[in-house]
Amino acid sequence: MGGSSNLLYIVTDALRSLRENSVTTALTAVTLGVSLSIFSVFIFVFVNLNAAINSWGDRTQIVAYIKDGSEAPEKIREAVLSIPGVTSAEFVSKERALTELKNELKGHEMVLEGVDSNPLPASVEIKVGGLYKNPGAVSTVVARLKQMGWAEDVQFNREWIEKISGLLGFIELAAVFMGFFLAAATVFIISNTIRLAVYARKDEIEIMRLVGASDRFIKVPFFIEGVVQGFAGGVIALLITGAGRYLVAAKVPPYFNFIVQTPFPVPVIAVALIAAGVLMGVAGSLISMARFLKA
Amino acid sequence: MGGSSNLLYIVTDALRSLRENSVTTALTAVTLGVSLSIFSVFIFVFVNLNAAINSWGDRTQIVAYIKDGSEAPEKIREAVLSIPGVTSAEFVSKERALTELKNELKGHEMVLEGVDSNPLPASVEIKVGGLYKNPGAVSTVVARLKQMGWAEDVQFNREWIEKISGLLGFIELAAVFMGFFLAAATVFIISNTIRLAVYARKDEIEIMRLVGASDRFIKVPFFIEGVVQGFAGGVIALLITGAGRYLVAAKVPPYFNFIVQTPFPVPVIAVALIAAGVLMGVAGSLISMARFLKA
Amino acid sequence: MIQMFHVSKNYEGGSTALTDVTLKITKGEFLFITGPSGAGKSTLLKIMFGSEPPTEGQIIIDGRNYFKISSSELPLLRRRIGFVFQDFKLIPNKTVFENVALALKVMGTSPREIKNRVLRMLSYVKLQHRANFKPLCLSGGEQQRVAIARALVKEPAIILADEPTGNLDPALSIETIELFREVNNRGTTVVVATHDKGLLERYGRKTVHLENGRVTG
Amino acid sequence: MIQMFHVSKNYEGGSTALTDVTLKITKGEFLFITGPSGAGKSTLLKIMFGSEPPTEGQIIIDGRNYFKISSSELPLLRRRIGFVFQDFKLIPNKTVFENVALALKVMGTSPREIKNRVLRMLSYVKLQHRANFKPLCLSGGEQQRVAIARALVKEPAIILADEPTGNLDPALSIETIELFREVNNRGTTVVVATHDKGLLERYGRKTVHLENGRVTG
Ligand SMILES: Nc1ncnc2c1ncn2[C@@H]1O[C@H](COP(=O)(O)OP(=O)(O)OP(=O)(O)O)[C@@H](O)[C@H]1O
Ligand SMILES: Nc1ncnc2c1ncn2[C@@H]1O[C@H](COP(=O)(O)OP(=O)(O)OP(=O)(O)O)[C@@H](O)[C@H]1O
Ligand SMILES: [Mg+2]
Ligand SMILES: [Mg+2]
Repeated sequence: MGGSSNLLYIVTDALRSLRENSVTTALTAVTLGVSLSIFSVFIFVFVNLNAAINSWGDRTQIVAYIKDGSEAPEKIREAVLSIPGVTSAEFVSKERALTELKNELKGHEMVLEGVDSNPLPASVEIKVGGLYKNPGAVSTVVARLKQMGWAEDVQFNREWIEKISGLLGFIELAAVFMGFFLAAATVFIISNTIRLAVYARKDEIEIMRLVGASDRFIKVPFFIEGVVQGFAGGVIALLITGAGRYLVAAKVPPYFNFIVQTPFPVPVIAVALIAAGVLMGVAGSLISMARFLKA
Repeated sequence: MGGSSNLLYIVTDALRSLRENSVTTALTAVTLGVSLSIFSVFIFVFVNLNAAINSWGDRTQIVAYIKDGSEAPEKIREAVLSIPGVTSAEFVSKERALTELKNELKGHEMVLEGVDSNPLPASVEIKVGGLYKNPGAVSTVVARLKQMGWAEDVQFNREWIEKISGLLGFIELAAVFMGFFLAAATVFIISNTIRLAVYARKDEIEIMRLVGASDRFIKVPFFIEGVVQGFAGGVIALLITGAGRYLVAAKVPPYFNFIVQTPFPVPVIAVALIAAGVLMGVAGSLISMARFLKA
Repeated sequence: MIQMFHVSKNYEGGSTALTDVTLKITKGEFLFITGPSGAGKSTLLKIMFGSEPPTEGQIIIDGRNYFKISSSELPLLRRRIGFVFQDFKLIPNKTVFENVALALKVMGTSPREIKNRVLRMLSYVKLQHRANFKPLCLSGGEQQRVAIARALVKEPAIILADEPTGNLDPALSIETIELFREVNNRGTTVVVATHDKGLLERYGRKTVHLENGRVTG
Repeated sequence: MIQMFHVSKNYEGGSTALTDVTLKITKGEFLFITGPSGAGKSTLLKIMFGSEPPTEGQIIIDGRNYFKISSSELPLLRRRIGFVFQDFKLIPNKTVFENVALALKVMGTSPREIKNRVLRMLSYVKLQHRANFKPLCLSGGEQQRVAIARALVKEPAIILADEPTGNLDPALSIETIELFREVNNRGTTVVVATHDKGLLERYGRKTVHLENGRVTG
């Protein structure tokens, strides 16, 4: 067989056939683009939301109050940080505690008017990492802290910790469900669209086989069509997500900015979307037409 | 022409043709169902989220402190409620204020040890309605409150109010964008799928015309097919959303339950989904085939 | 029954199929149209049928001018014409029975009558045993006979048959023309485009000969 | 060249197309197959072409047993056979030129040679002026000639032609058979299924007659 010149010929031909089926090709590409962009908007919002909740859940979870006249703050911090699971420990001096209380009491400062000496203890504010993966860690850390000589009292909000880790777990679960469903829906819609488009050309495939075309000869145009459709679909998805973000970003309140952040670098997103489009376009085309080759 | 017996005949025929095209019909129905369920999941989550944020934003927004020895609490409440925009006003006595402060100070009660007489003033906690629709209302209410004789001090968190109303506004905007986009995507995908399915039968339509079929005769089967596909699609969407909710609901943390609430009564949802499915199925079928009738 | 005045037809793409054709076919006539491949026979029939508009000229069929027929009346007119298409135009996913029945269904004939008439018609063209086959499961000649059955079953006022014996053996060809002659004897106007020399020699008393889109005899 | 031993064919759906057909066609032969509509002519050709499997029996073509040919070799064999399909089987959204060129393209012929050979072939069947038309814009006979051109353009070792003159006028029919005889003279084996009495009288020295799926003469 004529080797590379033959392939060139097949490609030229495929591009012509693409032009002939341009309406269907375009609509399939748009379907691909629309489906992909729904999926990617979901992924973006999920990643952003997850990051936000994670950082929100990443607040101080345990406060250990320190007996007056205990060891040096540095020693205490080190001791705390050496407990497995602890990711951060911040020392809060008696003075800082009072200042913070005054801030918190804004509007009620009068209650402190009679107070002379500082009655507040120093404390360490502790964060435990991987809250969602290991909600039991907090109790272990608390138990260890209570054994320390300098610890007067260890406080933590069990309820709040459970809420956060429950929420994180749920969001992850819901996202996995939704993600799988959307992915399945995207694949289904795209493959069905391509199936219908290929079905309309089953006679053409049949005739090519009768005239002695090899499977490769028949597949190449569909492969190329899949690549072109997929590429176009990926670009459309990119444009839709980009345009959506642009339209929405201007109106987003500043403290809520995280939700419209691009969770990955733009070139990565572009490549991923286009790659996903091409993959689906090619797979959809080849799988749809394989049925007609077997027959 | 034969009247109702003729119509019965056409219907029987349409059902047969549905059986003949059963694969395509089924896949189109699934496409419809999947697209509709994406759209409806979005609507449900949006409605629930919006309700939650609304109720979250519906916290006390203004606190007016009352001079010791002012008018009776009832009078004050009435005066406050008569200000336009105020939806609720709760009187907090000096005693309750102290109890609440003690609660808030849990763990720091020692600061109150030296305090004998109750230094806290009574207050009214005020909510302003329609925060998102009219973020200026709060300032107006505050100004009116300050003119009252009994008002010692009026406090409100401007920043927080702006955040909430900004957030509500943004979510509504984003939802409108996303909703329009998803609706457009759903309509596009469904109509394209139906278009391709009908296109595969353009020869059949052409032959029917040549044999002397009236437009109505040709349309009825497509109409019926649209109804059946749409109905099946609606049911599929209902099943998907129902199953999704069931799977997710078991895992949802209790305080987060609102997100999986059914925002409308189930029969209403069922009817709406099926109606939407039928509408789209019929419109898609008839519009797609109209092209072949004109030619 | 059918009158054409100075009809010309140029297809887009530049081919001229008919040039200045004037023709009068009276009710109850039996007319053959002949001419080499590409002479315009099919085009002439399609114009009579109203499925191709002429580029120029007037056609009056059954007393009515095609240009004055509304699109909702066209189906009614077509029900009065039986057309045997050169490429059969059968619906591939309907059975032979259903394909033939379609011609009656569109007129609102009752199911019982449809069944009777379709089965009778199928036996005329010797296809009783193929009633439940799909067209693609038939031989070429069998498909052609289905197309003939569909055109005749509605007992139309006019039959336009385009190369109706191209896929039939000589014996069946003669039987088919005899079938046409029979309905012709009952008053139906019949126009048959054909290349079949045997048939023309046997039956071709009245023949219009086309050559390059012009009537030459 | 082609040998069939006790070949039978029953289609699903219950129709028997061929019963116990034994046939030997030698290289360079010119054979007609006749028989009434539905006798099994097309089925016989399709079995020779390998596009319908026989229910029973053996077929050896070009020295190879069809049952032992792998699916990747089938295209290679088909390139050596030119088939004129009774229903043409042209690709509707490709031009006449492209349809004919396809037979060469699948073999990897160079574009220049394709162009030369296709245009020459189109002029043999008198369709030079229709090279850029789509099949549906052609008359029935023109489509048939495109199908003939596509079968001949690759200069195959065997030509199987199913009713290749059904839509052609007598003059073109004779020209077509002359074309087949010409390639036959250059060594190509030709098998033509036909009803055309005229052709059979003129050329039918060697004829296989089928009746109800059996060879009767
Ligand atoms: N795909 C099929 N499925 C079922 N039956 C078939 C199929 N193809 C052909 N037949 C049947 O097999 C028999 C022989 O068909 P075939 O096409 O070989 O006839 P033929 O001799 O070519 O007839 P014609 O001259 O009308 O073309 C016919 O009765 C036909 O109905
Ligand atoms: N849809 C079309 N578009 C463009 N040209 C066409 C179309 N249909 C037919 N023609 C051209 O018009 C001319 C007449 O075609 P027509 O089908 O009427 O011929 P015919 O006499 O029926 O021939 P045949 O005997 O081969 O069927 C031919 O040259 C053909 O190429
Ligand atoms: Mg013709
Ligand atoms: Mg045949």
